[in-house]
Amino acid sequence: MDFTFDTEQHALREAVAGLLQRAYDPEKRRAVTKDEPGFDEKTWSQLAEMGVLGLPFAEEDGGMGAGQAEVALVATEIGKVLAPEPFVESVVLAGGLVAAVGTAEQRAELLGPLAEGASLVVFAHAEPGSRWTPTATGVTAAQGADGWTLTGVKEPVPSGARADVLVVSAAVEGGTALFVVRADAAGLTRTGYRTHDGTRAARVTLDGTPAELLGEGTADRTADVELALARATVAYAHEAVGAMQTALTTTSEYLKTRKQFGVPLSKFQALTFRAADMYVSLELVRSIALWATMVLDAEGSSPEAVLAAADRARLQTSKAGRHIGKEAIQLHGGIGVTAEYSVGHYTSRLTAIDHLLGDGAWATGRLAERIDAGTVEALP
Amino acid sequence: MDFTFDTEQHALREAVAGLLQRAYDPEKRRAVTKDEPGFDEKTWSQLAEMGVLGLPFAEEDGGMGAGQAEVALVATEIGKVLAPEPFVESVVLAGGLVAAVGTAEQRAELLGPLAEGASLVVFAHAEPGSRWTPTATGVTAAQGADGWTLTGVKEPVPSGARADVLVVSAAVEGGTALFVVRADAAGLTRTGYRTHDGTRAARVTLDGTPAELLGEGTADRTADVELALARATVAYAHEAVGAMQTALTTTSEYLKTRKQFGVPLSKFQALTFRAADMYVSLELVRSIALWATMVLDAEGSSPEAVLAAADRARLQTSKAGRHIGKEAIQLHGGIGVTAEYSVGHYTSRLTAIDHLLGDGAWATGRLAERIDAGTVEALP
Amino acid sequence: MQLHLSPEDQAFRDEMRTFFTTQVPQSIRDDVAAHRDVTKEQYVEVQQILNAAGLAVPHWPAEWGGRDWTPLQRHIWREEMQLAAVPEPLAFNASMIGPVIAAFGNQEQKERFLPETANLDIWWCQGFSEPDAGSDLASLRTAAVRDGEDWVVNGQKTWTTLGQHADWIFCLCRTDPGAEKKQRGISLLVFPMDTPGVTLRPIELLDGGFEVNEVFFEDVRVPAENLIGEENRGWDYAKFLLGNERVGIARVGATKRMLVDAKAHATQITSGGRPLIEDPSMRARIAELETELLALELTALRVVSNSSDGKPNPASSVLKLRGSELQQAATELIVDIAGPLSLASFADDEATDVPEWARSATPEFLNYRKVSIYGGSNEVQRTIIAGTILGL
Amino acid sequence: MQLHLSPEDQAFRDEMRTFFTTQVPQSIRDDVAAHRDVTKEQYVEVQQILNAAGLAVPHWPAEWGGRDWTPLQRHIWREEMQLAAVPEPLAFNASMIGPVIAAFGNQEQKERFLPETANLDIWWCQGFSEPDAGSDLASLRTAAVRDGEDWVVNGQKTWTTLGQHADWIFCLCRTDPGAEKKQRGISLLVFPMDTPGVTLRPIELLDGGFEVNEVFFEDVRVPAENLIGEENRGWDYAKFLLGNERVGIARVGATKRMLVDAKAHATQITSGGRPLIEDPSMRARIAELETELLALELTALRVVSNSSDGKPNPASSVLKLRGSELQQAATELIVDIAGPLSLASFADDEATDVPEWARSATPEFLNYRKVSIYGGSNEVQRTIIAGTILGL
Repeated sequence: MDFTFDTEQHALREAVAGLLQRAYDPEKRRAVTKDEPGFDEKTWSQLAEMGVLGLPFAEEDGGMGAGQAEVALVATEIGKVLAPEPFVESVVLAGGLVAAVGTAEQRAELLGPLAEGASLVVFAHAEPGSRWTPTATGVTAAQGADGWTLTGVKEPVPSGARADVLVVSAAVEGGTALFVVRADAAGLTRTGYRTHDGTRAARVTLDGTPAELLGEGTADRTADVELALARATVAYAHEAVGAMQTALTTTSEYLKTRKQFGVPLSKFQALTFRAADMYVSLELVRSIALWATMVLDAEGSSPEAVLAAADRARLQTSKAGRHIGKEAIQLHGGIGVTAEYSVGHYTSRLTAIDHLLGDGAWATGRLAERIDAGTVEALP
Repeated sequence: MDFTFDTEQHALREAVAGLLQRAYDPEKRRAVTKDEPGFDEKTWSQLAEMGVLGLPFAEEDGGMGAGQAEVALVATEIGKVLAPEPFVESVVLAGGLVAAVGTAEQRAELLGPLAEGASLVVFAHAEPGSRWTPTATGVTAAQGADGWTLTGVKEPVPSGARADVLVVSAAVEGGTALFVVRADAAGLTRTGYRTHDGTRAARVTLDGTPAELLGEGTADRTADVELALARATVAYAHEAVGAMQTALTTTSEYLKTRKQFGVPLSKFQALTFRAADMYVSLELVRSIALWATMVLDAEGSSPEAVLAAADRARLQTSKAGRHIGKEAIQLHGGIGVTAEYSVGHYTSRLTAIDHLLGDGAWATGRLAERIDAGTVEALP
Repeated sequence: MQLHLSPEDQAFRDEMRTFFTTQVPQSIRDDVAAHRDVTKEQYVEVQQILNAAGLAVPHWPAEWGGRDWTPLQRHIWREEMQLAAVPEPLAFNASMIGPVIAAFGNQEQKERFLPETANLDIWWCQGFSEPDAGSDLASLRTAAVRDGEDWVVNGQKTWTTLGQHADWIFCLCRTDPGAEKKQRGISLLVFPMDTPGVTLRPIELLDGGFEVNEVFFEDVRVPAENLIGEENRGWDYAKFLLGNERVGIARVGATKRMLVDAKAHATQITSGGRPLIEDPSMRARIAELETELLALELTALRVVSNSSDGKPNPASSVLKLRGSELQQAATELIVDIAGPLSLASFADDEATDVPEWARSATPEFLNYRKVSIYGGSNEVQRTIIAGTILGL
Repeated sequence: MQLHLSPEDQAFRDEMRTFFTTQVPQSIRDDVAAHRDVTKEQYVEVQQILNAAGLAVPHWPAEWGGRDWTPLQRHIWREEMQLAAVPEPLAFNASMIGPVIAAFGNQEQKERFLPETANLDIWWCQGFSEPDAGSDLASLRTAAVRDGEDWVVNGQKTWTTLGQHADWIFCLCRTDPGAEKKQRGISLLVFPMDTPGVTLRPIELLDGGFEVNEVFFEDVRVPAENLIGEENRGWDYAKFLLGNERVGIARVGATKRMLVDAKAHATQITSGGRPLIEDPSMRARIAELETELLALELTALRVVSNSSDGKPNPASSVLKLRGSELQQAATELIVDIAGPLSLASFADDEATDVPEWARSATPEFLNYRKVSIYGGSNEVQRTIIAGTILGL
């Protein structure tokens, strides 16, 4: 049992933190998220140069062969400054799926350029009218003489309009399969828009759109999708922890400097106690996020263990994110709901993270099915 | 829509409050609850003389023909001083069942003496191993040549050892029926004990015990039991409101007088804000309790409306009682967990009320089945 | 004790319900129901319809358009407006400056302002909060200095809601900086927003909208007759006005509508292979919220029936505190129902297949964080409850 | 980062688990598991078994019975004791006065007290809190006045846990009433409970039990050599000691056991015609609690691995705060599972058909309200977090 990072990991964190903190302060972030594509292409390239965009991929696939701990470090730094670059969406989730399911050829073809920052790959999975399912029903795949075509709507797809490659889940005979669709494919229409957290999403309409099957065979990929979502969930947990940390720091600073009734707000015990409770929430979710990362990285972790760890991370992230996000605004007062001040954007992003891949109540429902399994063991 | 009490109701409240406040302060209550039967027979007689024990019964049955509002007033005053007399248990619940189900003869025979304080009637319904069900399974009824006999165990039965008459629910062909069992019946064994809230309960063992069918015929009485439990639930809500009010007053007084760090605790905003939140909880549950009483009393209230109102009262009582009960102790500190000081006993009684007839989570489950019925209307 | 409304009050409720659902344009009510921004023109149109029917300012004195309604009738009136998704009469006019002028203004001011205020011919905005005077309102610094027949105003206000639409502002200014207590040296001035020296800067909020503003005053000359009431008694008027603000701020009707909508939305979403509305934990959450809201509504009715005219009942702090919490809980519920669809937040209608309610869910949730801050933050309400009611 | 225990630590855990489950009498562990009172004789028996095996005071200096374990090993040791329902070494001895004497006592005191303290030959109790000095401990008034070779102690202590069993008391006394800061004039004295002038009054608690006491001192003569450390530095020793108290107070192992028990109980209760354990909301509640407890356990492990020896880590306030909340939540869960059966609370075994766990549920729930009050109330912990960690 060891919660500490090694020297190389520390160095990685320093480098990423330096880059992102130079790239973003609240003003710069507001400017970048106002323009398309909602993130800074230069920062994206710099992350690529640093090896960050290839972190979790095997070296033979063009990656760095690092583990989830490194992913966690990067996600945390992203969260701290609310960097809008789609690291979790693209590298962890879409890239993770390609790495897990793709053929050697596909991995080389898709992950190399992704790692180099040359090709943005995203996972088009959500469908209007459904909520957090690992399967696809609204997009169907058909196999013709010329190969596969996809028809249906995916929405909202994070960075879906900017993406160079879409990994699309679609219903096939016997389950859900995964497909690769290029940005220039026929019958592909994408309409992008801003989301409340400053990032971008899109409706992706497929109409007999040619697609390439990801991996070999059309066996049901639901379990692969579940696992990829679990890994992304844990990465999001770290992004959220980073965001919560800054939200708390910002709030503490505000309490120290803002005066009311002739004294700093930090003289009001009802407020400082609430800040203390925020700290408790933060440390608890940080622990779970770190642990879930270790479960992901540990040899011999079963898929069930990975899914359960992700659900626990999701539950705690949801609870802590809501708690800290709401309190950060409330303890600020009016300025907290303005777009001109930073703290509300943290709440906005925390709300987004909470709803991208499944919220706390949803995770609780899944965990509730497993409670008969005896004691929860922190130390396996 | 009118939340106010009329002159007669005010007079009743004054009289009951006067009697109970003379009878009980924390010291006297501790003394009374230490000895058997756990309440003060003299106070019980005085309540009878005042007409309180016959309040909800028809005049022809020996009662006062009053409504649920009067019951609510009495229950609130009982709660305020934690009077251990089994008013809700006996008058409202057991008496209510007899009034609803009994034949004219049974009503006269049982309710008159109950109203006069001459005969304590209680409802023996709970069974070890089950939780808040309106049906009976652990006690079964058999009809022989000499009439009905009952066999099985009821527990815990509030005031079950002291009771002169037991109304017992028992399984019959086709459902649950109700029976009257006298204290001296053959094959009846009762072992009484103290409960954490200072009152008494008992195990009631029936072994071929002769019993009289309550009411005519052996049709399933589950619906009657449900309604009687609902009425008792609403009365308990008022008892709980009275208890919460005193718990809050006691806590406020303590905050004003207790000094720490050289100043009264009321200078600590983190504490006074929590007292304010207790007040909010109290006023919300008071509103629901009063409203539920009006639903019970209103002409034309359907059984469904009565059950739903009781469930809402139960839910809010559970939430508020837990909130106020816990905070009252915490804001006191160590003295709050001692038996020598009053406030913890309020928490203890609130915990008992919460678990006698169904707690908040249980009520929520029942209400959740009905949410499709559109808007909840406060003003029908 | 009586559960049912009296026949008179039932008839009154039916009358209100009928009026609001038939006389106020459906398109405007649809916009309110869908949480779209209400335009200035829509506000004015509705308030003028209400005013023509005597329904805009019923709580004013009868001679200025008020009705001698019981507190319960006023409650029903407001509740039915909210249930029918009618934009309520502009609070700055109807609940704030109007009653203050009616109570403390001179006859000339009453005649000059009250009819146009009731009819929203004048759109008022509020100049109270300042950058360094939020919950601690009495420490405001905007100064009005007497110069001949004018007051000269310098300073800055903030959080001025819908100030961009406003014709006039009512403004707390410090007129006696040497007063012993800071509350004593404050006066209430009114002046047009186009007076030279007044500038306005809209503040973007988290939901991308603009509803509050900063207002700057640079040597703004205000004629002496624009002082409302007595000099240096502005704090009393502000307290009177903020007490009015709290009444009706429980917004039970609006929250009720949100819960009804939430249930409808939850039938549209598939979760775990079935409609979300069938999920037991979702149902339990809704059942709890409905019960909480019922408790609040009943408490509002109790406060209403106990309120001695004019004086704000300290228990109204419960309504503001809990009302804001439940409004926020309802918006959070809708975000959770929308789930991943909530991410389509700023998509135009033609750019998305995600229903409008799901798109507006999170912006609304974020915007509604304000309701526990404005109108006396929940911390202020707790202070009032602890101090005034519990004596702490 | 590494999820698994090292092979050495795994072996250590197995060793602890085996020892606790085989060498400590089952009957005593059953009593602990059933939340029955542990008798003095049982405490002594277990601590002497542990001490004989070197497992009573592993965190003491090696020369006095300590082991050079890593913080993680100590954590495992405590966790395994709690999981096995072993009564832990008496905190007043093992975590409080023992470490203080080891750190600040003179050689004579160490030799006189430490072996008997480790072996529970001396049962210590704590004389800290006073009726007017609870969270504000430094305002204590019990006075020790020097008279020749003795201190003469007068005053009163309260909340003295298990004082009725105690042989000796360690007692904070004011020795310099004129000290500039109230913290500066306090000294730490130790003396036998049977010293003339010491009287003890048990306080009945809500659960009907007696575990705390008032202790009165009337002209109690304490030899000067019974001063621990330096005169007037008692406050430093108290802080040192209370820091130790907080470590391990998360009580994760004990709460884990309660949750396992709760699940077993919920299979025994029929609710709505099926075992309660099948109720979705009950399952959800348990799943949430298990996750909260896991988060706490992991946080404890993080604190353990970051703690520089000796100094209490301010993050340990998180453990105390959250640990007490979760212990309380677990007791509340068990009451709710018991439902109406919880009313059979004080029935003897032969007088009831209600299982023991259901009977003890509410007394335990009520008794456990103390865990957020003692050992530095949760308000004190929030003050520490806000001040020491957040700098507020």
